[in-house]
Amino acid sequence: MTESDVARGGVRHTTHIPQWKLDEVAEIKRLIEEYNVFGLVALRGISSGQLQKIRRETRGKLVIKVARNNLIRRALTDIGGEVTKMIDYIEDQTAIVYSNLNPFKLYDILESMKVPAPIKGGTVSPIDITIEKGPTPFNPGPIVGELQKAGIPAAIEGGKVVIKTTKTVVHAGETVSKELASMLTRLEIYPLTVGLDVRAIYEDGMVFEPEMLVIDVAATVAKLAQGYHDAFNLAMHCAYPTDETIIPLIQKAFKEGYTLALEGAIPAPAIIGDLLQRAHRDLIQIASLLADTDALDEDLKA
Amino acid sequence: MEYVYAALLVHKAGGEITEDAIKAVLNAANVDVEDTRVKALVSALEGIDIDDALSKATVIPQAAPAAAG
Amino acid sequence: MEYVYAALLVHKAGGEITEDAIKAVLNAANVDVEDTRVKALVSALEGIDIDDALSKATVIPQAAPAAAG
Amino acid sequence: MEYVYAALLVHKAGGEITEDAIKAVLNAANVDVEDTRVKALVSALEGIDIDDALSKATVIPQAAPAAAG
Amino acid sequence: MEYVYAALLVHKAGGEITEDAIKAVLNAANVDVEDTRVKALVSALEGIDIDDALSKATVIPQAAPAAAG
Amino acid sequence: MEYVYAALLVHKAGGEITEDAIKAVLNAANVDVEDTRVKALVSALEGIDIDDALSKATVIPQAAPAAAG
Amino acid sequence: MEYVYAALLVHKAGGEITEDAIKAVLNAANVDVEDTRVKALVSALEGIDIDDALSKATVIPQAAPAAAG
Repeated sequence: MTESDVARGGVRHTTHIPQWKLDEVAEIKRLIEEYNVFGLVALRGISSGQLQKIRRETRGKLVIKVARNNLIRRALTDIGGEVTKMIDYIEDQTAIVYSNLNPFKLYDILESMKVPAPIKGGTVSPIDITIEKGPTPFNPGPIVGELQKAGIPAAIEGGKVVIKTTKTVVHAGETVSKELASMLTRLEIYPLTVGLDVRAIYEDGMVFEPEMLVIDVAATVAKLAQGYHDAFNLAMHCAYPTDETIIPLIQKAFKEGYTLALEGAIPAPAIIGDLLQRAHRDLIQIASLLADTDALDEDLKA
Repeated sequence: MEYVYAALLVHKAGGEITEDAIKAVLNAANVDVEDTRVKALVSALEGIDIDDALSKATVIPQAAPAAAG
Repeated sequence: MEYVYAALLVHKAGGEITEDAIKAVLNAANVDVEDTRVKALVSALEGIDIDDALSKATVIPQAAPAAAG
Repeated sequence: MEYVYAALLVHKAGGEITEDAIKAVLNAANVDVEDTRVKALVSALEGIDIDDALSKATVIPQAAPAAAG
Repeated sequence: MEYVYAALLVHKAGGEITEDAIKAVLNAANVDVEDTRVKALVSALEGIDIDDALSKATVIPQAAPAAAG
Repeated sequence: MEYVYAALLVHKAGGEITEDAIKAVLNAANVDVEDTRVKALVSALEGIDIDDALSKATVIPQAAPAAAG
Repeated sequence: MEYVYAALLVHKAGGEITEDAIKAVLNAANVDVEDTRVKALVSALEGIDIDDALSKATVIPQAAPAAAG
């Protein structure tokens, strides 16, 4: 993170721009040029250790550069055209990720690198935090009072500290108290997911936001199946023969002939047996209604 | 089960299920008719909606004679 | 189904399934008999062992969808 | 079953199911037509609403009589 | 479905399924025949063992809820 | 099934199902187009309300013939 | 569904599902193509064996007896 180590200077609109800034802008432009794809990712909440780990584990697949927002903006503006659409995604603390993978793979990798993290006291929780009822690792002691003070329904049962009921201790948008944050950590509850959070990925004039980058295999398969069903049904409906529908069409015609013969009690040789059985079935059906009466012959009584 | 077939037949032919109607059909089929049984049948079928009962017959012959025909 | 009921009735009553037998039963039930239907039925039943055909009637639940009329 | 298919065809083609119509179709298919069966078929279908009958969910016998007539 | 019925009829009548045979049957049923549809059907049926298909037709595509897929 | 997919695509894109429209799509997919089949499809779809057909009680394919051409 | 139909068409035509192939088909159908959707679809389909997926997805519990299969 050498960038943050360099002498800081206010960004002013000045004709004189320090060389290091020019160099950095030039490097961003060069890398955007060099790689097929780049993404803007949020850095907030990530530790330098985790960032190093991500760099290590993705070496060869992607390059991560932390940069000042105004320099990124400058580089994108310089390049011009479609790339400037990415300026909207520069905010807070930003890193640029360069890759030759497609945007979906890149997104997938960055998501897979995310790890659970504890929430800090005094911060606003982005999510609901729920504590499940059940045992805790603690032995009875002052911890029970501390848990209760933090709003966690702790009690002693069978010589162990337990959570009595499942409870949502913080709702999304609420500030987490120091006491609660501390107790969550002691309970080894890490409610956050921290990593390089994709804001947008750019490829070849196209900007992909995270929701577009999630690949849902099950949903894709379902859509394929739906498409196939549509085609199959349409072909059946208009009796259009294809490799897939010819046999079902023949079977449908056969079924219709059979149904008509049965409904019309037409004694075609092929269905005479079925007609007899149907008559017999009718008999049994009526007989079953007469089960407790004297109306039945011996042969119909069970 | 002749008696029940007779009742079904009378019903499907659009007639009313009376003792006389059933007896006539059974006689035509050369069945030796027992009056008490006819009475019992007619009485038991009173109040039964035969068409409704048949439409609920949710069973269909399974093994059709493949050799038929 | 009247014709089929009549045929089964004749059969169960121990009679032979002939055109005359079926017609007699149908007439007794006041069915407006169509000779050709009787002929067609008798013809279709020739060579059929009715008891055997019925004994194969291991009925199974239809499991037909609600669509069933 | 040829007769039944012929009836289906005539019906789907929008025609009325008459003996002549059925015979014409069967003849065109080189079926050796039996008048009795045609008459019986037409008579049997007289009171039937074919579209309604087809909408019934009938389960096909397991061993479809492939070889059957 | 007229075209399919015609093909099945020709087959059941023991004939070979050719364009001419299907057209003859359709014409007899007063269907306004579309040559290409006949061709497409005959072509699709090439190599298909109809009797085999029918014998396997025990479970016919049923009307099922649109929810599928 | 390519032809049917093409028709669906043209329809969903708001176009009219004509021979030219279907051929254009098939060509774009590098299908070796057979005029007969295109004509047969267009003819078969005449008078069919595709949206209605798709939304209606759908028939479920027995098992997609994966290998089918 | 246009994109999915296009993919199925390309696949069925024996082609590889690439962005260019899908776009060509969609363009031919006069669909106003969104590049990102094409990319997303192609990317999603990368790890999917379409034939396999269809053969599994289309075998839906039938409203039919055990004969199914």
